[in-house]
Amino acid sequence: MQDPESEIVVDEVVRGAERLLRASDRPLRRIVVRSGAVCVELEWPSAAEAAIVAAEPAPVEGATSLLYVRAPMVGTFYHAPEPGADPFVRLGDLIELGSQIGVLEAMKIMNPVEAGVAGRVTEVLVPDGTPVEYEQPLIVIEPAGV
Amino acid sequence: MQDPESEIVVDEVVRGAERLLRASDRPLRRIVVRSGAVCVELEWPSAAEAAIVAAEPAPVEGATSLLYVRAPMVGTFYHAPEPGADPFVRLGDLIELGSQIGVLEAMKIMNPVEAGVAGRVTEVLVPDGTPVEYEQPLIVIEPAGV
Amino acid sequence: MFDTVLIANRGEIALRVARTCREMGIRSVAVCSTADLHSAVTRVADEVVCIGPPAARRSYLNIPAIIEAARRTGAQAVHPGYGFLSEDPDFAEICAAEGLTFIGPTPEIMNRLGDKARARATMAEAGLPVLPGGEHPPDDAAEAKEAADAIGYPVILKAVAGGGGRGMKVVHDPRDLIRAFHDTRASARAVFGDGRLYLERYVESARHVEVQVLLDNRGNGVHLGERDCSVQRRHQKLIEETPAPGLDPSLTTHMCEAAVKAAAAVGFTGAGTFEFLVDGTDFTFMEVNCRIQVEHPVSEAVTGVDLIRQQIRVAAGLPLDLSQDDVVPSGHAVECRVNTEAPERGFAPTAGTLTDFRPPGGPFTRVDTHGFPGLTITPDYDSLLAKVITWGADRETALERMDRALAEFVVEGHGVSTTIPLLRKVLREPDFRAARHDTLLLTRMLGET
Amino acid sequence: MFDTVLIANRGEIALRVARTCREMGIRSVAVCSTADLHSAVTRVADEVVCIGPPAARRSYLNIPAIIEAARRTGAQAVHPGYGFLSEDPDFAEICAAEGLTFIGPTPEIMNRLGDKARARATMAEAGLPVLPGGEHPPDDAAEAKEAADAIGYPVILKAVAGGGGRGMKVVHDPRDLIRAFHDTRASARAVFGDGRLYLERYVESARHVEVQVLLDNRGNGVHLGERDCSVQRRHQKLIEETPAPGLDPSLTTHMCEAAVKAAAAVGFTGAGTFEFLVDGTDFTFMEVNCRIQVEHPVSEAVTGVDLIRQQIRVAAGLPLDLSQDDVVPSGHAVECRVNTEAPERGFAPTAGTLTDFRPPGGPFTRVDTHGFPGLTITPDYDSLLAKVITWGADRETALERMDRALAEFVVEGHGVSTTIPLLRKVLREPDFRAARHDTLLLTRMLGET
Repeated sequence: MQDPESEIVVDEVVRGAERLLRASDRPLRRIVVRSGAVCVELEWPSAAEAAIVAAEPAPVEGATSLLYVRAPMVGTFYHAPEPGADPFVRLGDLIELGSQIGVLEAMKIMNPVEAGVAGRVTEVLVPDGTPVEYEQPLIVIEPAGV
Repeated sequence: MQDPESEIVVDEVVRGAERLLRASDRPLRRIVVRSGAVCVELEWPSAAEAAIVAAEPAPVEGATSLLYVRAPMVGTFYHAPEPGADPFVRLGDLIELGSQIGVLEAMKIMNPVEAGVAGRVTEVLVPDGTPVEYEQPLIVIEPAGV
Repeated sequence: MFDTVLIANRGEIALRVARTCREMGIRSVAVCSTADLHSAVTRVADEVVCIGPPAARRSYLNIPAIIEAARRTGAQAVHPGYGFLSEDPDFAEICAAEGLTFIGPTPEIMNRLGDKARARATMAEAGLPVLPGGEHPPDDAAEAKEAADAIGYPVILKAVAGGGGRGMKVVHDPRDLIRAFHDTRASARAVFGDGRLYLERYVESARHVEVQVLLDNRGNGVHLGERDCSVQRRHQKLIEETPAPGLDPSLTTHMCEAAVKAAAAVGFTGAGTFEFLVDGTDFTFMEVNCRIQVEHPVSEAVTGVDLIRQQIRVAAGLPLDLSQDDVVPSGHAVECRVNTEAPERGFAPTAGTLTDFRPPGGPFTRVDTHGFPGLTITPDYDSLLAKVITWGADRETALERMDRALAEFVVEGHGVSTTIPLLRKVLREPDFRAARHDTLLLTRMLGET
Repeated sequence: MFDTVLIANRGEIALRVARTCREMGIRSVAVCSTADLHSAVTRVADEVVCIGPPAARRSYLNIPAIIEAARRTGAQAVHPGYGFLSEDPDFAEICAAEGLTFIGPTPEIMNRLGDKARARATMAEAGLPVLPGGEHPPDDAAEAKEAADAIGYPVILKAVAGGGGRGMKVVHDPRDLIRAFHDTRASARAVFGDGRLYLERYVESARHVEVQVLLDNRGNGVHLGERDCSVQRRHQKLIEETPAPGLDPSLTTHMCEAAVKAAAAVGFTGAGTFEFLVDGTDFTFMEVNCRIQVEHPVSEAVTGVDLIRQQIRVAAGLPLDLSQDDVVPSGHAVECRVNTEAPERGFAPTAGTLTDFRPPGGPFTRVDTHGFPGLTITPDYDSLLAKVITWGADRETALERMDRALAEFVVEGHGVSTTIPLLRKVLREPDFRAARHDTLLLTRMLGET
């Protein structure tokens, strides 16, 4: 990278890392931004965070381009509008942005759960009638166009 | 750094690292900024090590090839065998391995302090008659042959 | 006794409750926001349910989420801690409707004592002395002016629904009354959703002394002595101690007995605090807090009573396991609140990640904290990081011990300041040491007006 | 009172002494080896002097270095803590010769009570019951055999200069006596530099109960009740508590009074511990420890007395500031020793750097520790990392609280194990819970012989 371009690239990559740094609301352990031969890596000490990171589920998102639909509240997750009815979604279904994928019952109120992304349902993580907590992953979606 | 261009790249890479350094509000463990063949890496000791390192005097030894003669015990350091006598060593003296460089009085016993290295006395750190602790640097020696 | 108790709170008080649950053999369920997923209580509680995002409105104040969490974990009771939902009678009522025991007084009592004007009238009736003031919240500014003129200046306007030292305004000059009324009403409406105010004579400099009471459902009631909380900044307590120093013990005994009597008279149950102003040898009732207080550990230190345990016992329908004769306070205890605030910048909350955190220890030193190295303090919540409590055979020993404990307390993090230096300054203040201080001490020390 | 006290120790006890110094307004000087340059006490003490390399022989046992450090820092007194030089009469004598006050009994008393055979004779004379045994150390194996046969088996051979549970050997079979005598004498000579042994009847299973006494130079003496230290492994205490559970209070009262009387009779001053074996309703004197004990905090917890403060006061020539009537023990206190050892590998010391360290806190919980995240534990010293002390109105509450505290104690570091899991196991042991245990409890639990 002996040309003036390199300067721009480095600048761009560093800028990207800066943005990520600012965007993260939790302490980071490592950032890597790479563009061709240009690479930025930052790593923070992990002693204190090691336990925290270890306690988290493996981040499926990003790494494999799969996304979760997560519980928008604490409640009981149902696959279907009523007992015995067809589920809102099945494995392999193609769903649209905003499609209902289930129901969350909280304080006897049925709250629809909608997909925040379009794509194919690759896994239903929570069995029917299971209590879930806030932001618990419910189903896995492979985004459309991937 | 074979040509003017690479200098710019190095400068750019270093500047990028600087920016990232400033952007992080937590102590970092590692930064790597690479552009082609140019690479900047910074790595910090862990938090625990950092505290220890920060608390220690700047390590003159090694870095500048100067060595200390340190106190072998707790006591009072004297430059000369008795009050009014000539000091064992003066600034600029060339001393041999095992030369006496002072006296440490502990429990009324006079203990000779000997140089563990040969070379030139470049600094006397502890004034005559000062109490010193174990391993406190007493004089600085530029080793012979450096 | 309950098998499982859900703790509807966070920070040090959630940890405090979880500790007693474990000691009692009760399963504890912590609820947390996404900001608190790795907080200290989540390590100590037997189960953790994430109930919402960092904003308290959507997590720690989110009643449906908390009720759902209780249901899914099989909790039979909810401990509300302090702050958040602890003084919300609606929450207590919803708990009851959902078959959960709210660990606190009945919703009726909370309603009656939570309305400060009504509490004042109730307690005056129950025999407690009150300051000159209006029995009813005035309907408009003119009525307020009339009431204030009758009471005499300075007067204090207080939000009926206020608490925690907020929603109050002192008026010295009659010409300022109407404007102050409008301002305070507007802010009370905004903050508490209730614009009603009441008026009271304002006592410029006095001691803030409160009495800890504990009553069960079977007619037993005790007090655990008083706490002096006069070291305050804008009604936010910073240092608390027991017994109240420099006061005539016959006065404090009288207050303590009057408080427990009044509590019994209105049917109060559980742990409560009666706040009084003490001016010379006079004391007047201010308000009742229907919950555990931040500063409860000083009472625990001198009496040996675990107040959270007693709260849980009473809520479970058990009798108190102590009588007034069993309460024999011994020695002196002090609490200092270590807040992540910058006193030199008007006590602005500070945030950041703790790179080093070493609480004090050793003889007669207690620390209640949710802090640990690596904790990220966010601006979402209250800035209380740790409470340090020291005990001594006498006040002087307790204060020297406190200064020692604060001196060894390490809290480090980029951007994080604490109240430790200010606390140590107060400990050295001659007026405080001689117990000649009052609620204006800190204001005077800080050069505020 | 002293301006400056030098602390000739390390670890948690150095910190403990520094804390009380600060509370008393006394400057403290910490001495440390190069391994401890960044230890906790170096942050708390007012001055630090590095006295030598890690090997204790060249630092914490290095008398000239310690005396020099005292001299250069203007210390008037030396607190020896426990272990290291704390029971060395020569050190006490050298301190005196150098114009330093040794905080402990006089060298004469230390000499008299440090020689276990002489202490036994002295205390028998002062009225304490002793086990059948020889008054004089036997000169040779034949004489020892004769004495043992007269005493009856099992007998225990003890090094006259021994201590801390080392230098002892139990002989069950008369045929083993001569060989055991030679072995124990050789190891006593090697470890303590004094091969003399004495013999005593060995009590297979008993309670180890000790009495804390405190005497000044003016004829005042008190006891602070007893401590039960029966949970031991090879004479190393692991859990201590007060009062001694399941014993007749009239027995323990008798022991306590006998101990303080005997201490006064021999002219003992300062803080000391009289160790007894309790078998049923009989108690017999074992030895006196002329120093503060590791387990002193349990006595502090139930009496409210700061023992280090009293030691310093007595050494400064002041009277005790309490009489026996002021000592009113309240409730129950337990101490657990958190050692960096691997119980599953024969309690082998473990070493490493602590990557996480979060001591417990909350109600009625005290922690004395020199630990902090980042501390490197080296094999140079004793493996005691922390003492956790809990108090409760009764034993059950104190034990439940202890289990809660240990459960929340985080100690992590590559290669570092602690006794926490074992301690929790003992707390759950039915015999221990029912106070039916004796000194063999741990041996039985571990399946050792």
